[in-house]
Amino acid sequence: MRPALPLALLLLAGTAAAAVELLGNPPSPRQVASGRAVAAGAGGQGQQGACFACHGFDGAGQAAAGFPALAGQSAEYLHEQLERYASGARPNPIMQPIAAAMTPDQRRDVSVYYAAQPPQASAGARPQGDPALLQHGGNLSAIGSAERGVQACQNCHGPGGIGLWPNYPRLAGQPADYLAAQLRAWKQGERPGDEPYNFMANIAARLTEDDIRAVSLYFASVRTVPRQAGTGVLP
Amino acid sequence: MTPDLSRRGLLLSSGSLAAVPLTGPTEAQSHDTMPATPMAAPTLWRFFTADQASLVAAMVDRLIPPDAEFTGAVGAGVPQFIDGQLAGAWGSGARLYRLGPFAEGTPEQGYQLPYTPAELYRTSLSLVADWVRGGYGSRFEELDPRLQDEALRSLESGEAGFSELPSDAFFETLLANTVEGFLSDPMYGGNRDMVGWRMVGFPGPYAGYVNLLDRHGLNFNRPPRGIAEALREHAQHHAPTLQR
Amino acid sequence: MAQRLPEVDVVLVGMGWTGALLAKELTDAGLKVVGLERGRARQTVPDFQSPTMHDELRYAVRHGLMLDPSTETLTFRNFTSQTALPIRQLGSFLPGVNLGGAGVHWNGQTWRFQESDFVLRSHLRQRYGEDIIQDGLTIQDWGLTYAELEPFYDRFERICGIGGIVGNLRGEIQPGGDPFEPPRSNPFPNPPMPQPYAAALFARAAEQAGAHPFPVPTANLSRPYTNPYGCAMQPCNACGFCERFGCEHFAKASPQVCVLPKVLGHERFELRTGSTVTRVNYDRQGKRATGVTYINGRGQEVEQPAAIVALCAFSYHNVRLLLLSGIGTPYDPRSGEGTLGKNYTYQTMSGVSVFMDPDVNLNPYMGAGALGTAVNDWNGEAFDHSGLGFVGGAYIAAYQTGGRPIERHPVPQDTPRWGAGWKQAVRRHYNSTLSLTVHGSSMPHRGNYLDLDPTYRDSLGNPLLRMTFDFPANDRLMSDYVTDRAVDIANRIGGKVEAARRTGLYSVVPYQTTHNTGGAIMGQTPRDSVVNRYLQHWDAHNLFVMGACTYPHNPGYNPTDTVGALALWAARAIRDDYIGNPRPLVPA
Amino acid sequence: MIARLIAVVALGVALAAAPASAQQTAQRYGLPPLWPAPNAGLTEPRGNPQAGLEVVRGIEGLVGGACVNCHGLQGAADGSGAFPRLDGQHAWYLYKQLRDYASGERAHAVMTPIARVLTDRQMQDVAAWYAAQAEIVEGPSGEFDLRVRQLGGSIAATGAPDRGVIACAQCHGMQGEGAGPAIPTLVGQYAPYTALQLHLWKRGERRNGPLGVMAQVAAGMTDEEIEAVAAYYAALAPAPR
Repeated sequence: MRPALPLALLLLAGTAAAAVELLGNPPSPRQVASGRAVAAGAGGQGQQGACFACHGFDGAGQAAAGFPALAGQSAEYLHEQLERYASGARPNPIMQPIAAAMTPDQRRDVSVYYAAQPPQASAGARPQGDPALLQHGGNLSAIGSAERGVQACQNCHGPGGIGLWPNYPRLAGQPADYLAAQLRAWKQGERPGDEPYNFMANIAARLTEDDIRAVSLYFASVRTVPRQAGTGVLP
Repeated sequence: MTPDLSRRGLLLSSGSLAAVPLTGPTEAQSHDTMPATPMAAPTLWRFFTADQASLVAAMVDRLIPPDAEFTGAVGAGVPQFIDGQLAGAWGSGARLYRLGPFAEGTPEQGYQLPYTPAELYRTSLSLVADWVRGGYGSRFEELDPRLQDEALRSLESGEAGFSELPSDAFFETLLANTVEGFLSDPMYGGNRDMVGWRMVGFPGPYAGYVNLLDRHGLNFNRPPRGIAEALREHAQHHAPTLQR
Repeated sequence: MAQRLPEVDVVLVGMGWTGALLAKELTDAGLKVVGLERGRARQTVPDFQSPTMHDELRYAVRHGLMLDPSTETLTFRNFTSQTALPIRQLGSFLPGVNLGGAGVHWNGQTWRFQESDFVLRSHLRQRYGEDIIQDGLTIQDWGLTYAELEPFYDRFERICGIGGIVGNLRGEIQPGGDPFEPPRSNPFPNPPMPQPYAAALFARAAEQAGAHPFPVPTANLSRPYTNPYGCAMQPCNACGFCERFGCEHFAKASPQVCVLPKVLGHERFELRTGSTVTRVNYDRQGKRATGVTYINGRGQEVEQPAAIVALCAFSYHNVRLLLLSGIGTPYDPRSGEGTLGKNYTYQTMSGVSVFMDPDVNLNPYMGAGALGTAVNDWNGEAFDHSGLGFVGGAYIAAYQTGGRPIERHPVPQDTPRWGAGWKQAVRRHYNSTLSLTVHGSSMPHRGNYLDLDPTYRDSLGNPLLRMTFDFPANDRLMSDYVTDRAVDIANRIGGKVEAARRTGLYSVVPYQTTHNTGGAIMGQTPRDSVVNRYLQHWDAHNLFVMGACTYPHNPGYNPTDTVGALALWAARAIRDDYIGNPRPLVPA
Repeated sequence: MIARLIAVVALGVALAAAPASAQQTAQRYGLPPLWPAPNAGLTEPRGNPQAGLEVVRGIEGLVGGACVNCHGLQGAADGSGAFPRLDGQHAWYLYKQLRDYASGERAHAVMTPIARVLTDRQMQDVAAWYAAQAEIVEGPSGEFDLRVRQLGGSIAATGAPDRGVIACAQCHGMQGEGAGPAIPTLVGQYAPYTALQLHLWKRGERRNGPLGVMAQVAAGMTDEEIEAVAAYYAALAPAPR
């Protein structure tokens, strides 16, 4: 959980409190530069592994290998995930040691760096996978399922999984394998309590394996928007 | 009421009463801030006649005028919004109890006129047009903005005594519809480019903030998206033109 | 000629909160139950899904989920000397329609009444003497006590998954909760939601003013939860679209989420939508309801005989149905005789706005229907009324229900109503205005009542209900007093403070609340009430009347918690006592 | 030219199916129309597009299932292919699909309940609205292998007569533009949607076409050909409408 506002700030009630900014809004050039060094593996301080090896400098990820795209996710979201990897709250044998070896500043800066990269365009609508499964996934995303008792994905992630900055990640264009792996992890209790209120664990628990494959295929198939960082916030 | 002809004469002699184009926010022009917001494309009106549309456009652009940063009601598509509302279910009196007898009633008893919104507009617009022509000697659209405002205030107060209906009933409906058109989802034709939402900082219908509730004082400046916007972004394969 | 169907055990008129609860409890008791709903069926999936659900124009402004006045409305006047005219478009209150009723579009603010509320007349006279109750106020005791109802409050709150901090646990005052709430047998089933900035600012100022702030008990869920019926609920994501909207997340307690999953499809339950009940059939000799007559979706008249009839429609619809059915004695304001339609009450609302510095980001759209912090220091009998000249009170709350801008764009009172000045003010104040709600009680008055209108008809040709109502002087004094307290707190928050006081006559135009109460009130004898303490009709012991129409007065709290608790209380009486021994449960 | 048109008519008769262009031709030459009103009782829809827009945005009983949620306001959906593009589709075709969804003739878990909420008038209006739209969709042609599209182009133009596969172009036109009222346009339709429909025809799970033509065509196609044809039409740039 996010730390609550320091009490001191509340005690300022009666005068205008200083505005609280979201991470990377706007991205400072210093943070972006520092974040790029981290992405290159040149972050120093015992950094293990270079982000770009799997996620690319452009943050496009590698669909074939199931490495998620980072470009255009919000810095807040990326930072939160890195913190959870580092603490072990989000278990992952590859990411955990990498994140844990970073300093807090490095985790912050690399998050800002990738958030500032424009997401890659994907054409979508290409024949990949079973079209019936794809349609089922689209239906789950758009209206949910009365039978399963799950609400539509787009309630939080936006239509086509465009993402709801800054807390709800963009799903459109992510590798289907990556999305399915996350849903299975939630369903099997492997990501317990790693997000507020267990929203996703609750939803995933109600999905069948077919549902999981369907929504994953769907989000991977949605055309994504190029030339726009984040889900719409960064100029 | 009778318009103040002497004042009007003064204004005329000051030379500020230029011919006002349909969309011309003369006040804004005179402040040298922002070019007139043109109507985007010729509109095929569904309810209004061209004359009515022109009158409504001129009125609503005084109710919410353009300024240096944010366009006004016309630039936001409010006339198109109202046109669509009047041509649709709301205009025809859906969700309005329409049985008589009709009596005047007290203010506390609410709307008691026998008109549907569409009938209210049809009736009122011709009354307004005639009243303005009778009192000011020209069309509302051609009046100096200050006279337009004066005329609107007469409608608002009910001083523009119409025989068929109280002018304030029409004015209040027009004002409410104008605000609706400026701040409702753009899929209804108003709030074009989400200008109303950007102006106040409302992020729109894609909403979910529980993780942010306890970050007090947060500067949250996500640009808004309308109900149909995100799908359009996917489909058209390009980024929205919105600026922060 | 009405088609006559085979008799069933129970027929429920209306399938909102109380219909759903009775359907669940009575099918569990082995009874065959038919639920009649005049609207259509609807469910969380797919009917309430966003983004289409998040359409302010359609749902909040054009009332997409509310009863359509062109089919039925009511007429209204302030005084008996006026001619009542129809409420042609909804305004002051927004009754629901379709499965789930107003339980779909409520906010989720879930309050218990105080112990004194259930014995208000006795309590006031004992504490302050005979003269405390002003002439004309028809305050009476309810016929049941808080202690009797407490287990049912507790159960309804568990069914809803209410989040909050207990303030009074079995008589022990607890830190962080409401010290003025009546004793609870258990803590809330869930924690409160995280509180927004506006609530924190209010809490600080209220403490400075000597008051006791606490998070409002919320039916917007704060964590995943499975209720005692086995219905699963999910947490609220604070989208800010509760009031006037259905919840897409299974996160706001509603009949759809909390009860109906275990009712619909039950072998002993049948839902009939599109069924508008026009009268309760009544055997005057036998003092017994024989069933109901309704118009089905094809316009045919159908008679449904039943051993037990329960009226579960929205508050005043129940009163109208009793009047149309000729069951009970209509109230006469001149003589004070008769009980049906008597003690119609409402809610006495006012507000205070704090226009803060423009760089204060309150982000009002980060909301939920019951998200906020309140104080009860001046509600009910939490404070001494000696010498004040009124009874009753109000809570003061900083709610953050959502920032939907058509209806919420606060501006100071000296702002022009339109033009450049208005536009600048809307922009300037949208994100930095803190609003306080003063949610006040409504005391019954001899002149405020419900009856049938002599002139106006609904779409089926039946007389509309006529409402005669204005705020009594007692409530205006109360509202002013508590509004002053709210202003005092607001002044400590910092900013330009403006109060919107309860002035002028009651008007049906601006929205106030949908807390219409009374008209078929409960009480201790048939002379002062329509139903007894078990919500059983005095004139027909197999006829039960649910909902807020049974409240003899409306305390300074939202009514839904008590509506639910009373339904469960009545269901228990039917199950455990009435079925085995069908008779008037209270001797007249 | 005339000879070719007559040949087309003959082919249509031979297969107990009639391309709409052929139908128009038949009328022009004074021949009886081949299918004057497919599915008797359905007349040419006279929808009001603007009234259709109101339905698209959501009406009573159609909230979570409002058209805009999946197909978008202008009908181009989200590009995933899970939902078909509706913009520029022939109005009568759209109207008939809604009728068939409602009747269960084309049963669909999501669309059937939605269609059942609509009145006949509203179906016509919605059809008229989407038919009148033309959203700009950059063709995803770069994603499709040229060889796949070549195979698709062959099937589209010549079919596979040995397996009973009529050339798509016979009915859907040389540019895949379809032919009002009954034959849908395929141009720019997202490939997964087209492929899914062909699979459904092939498996006998979709049967609401005229005279069983599509079932017969699809039955003769291999999965590879289905994918190829879908890719071919998806990659075609729409002609100006």
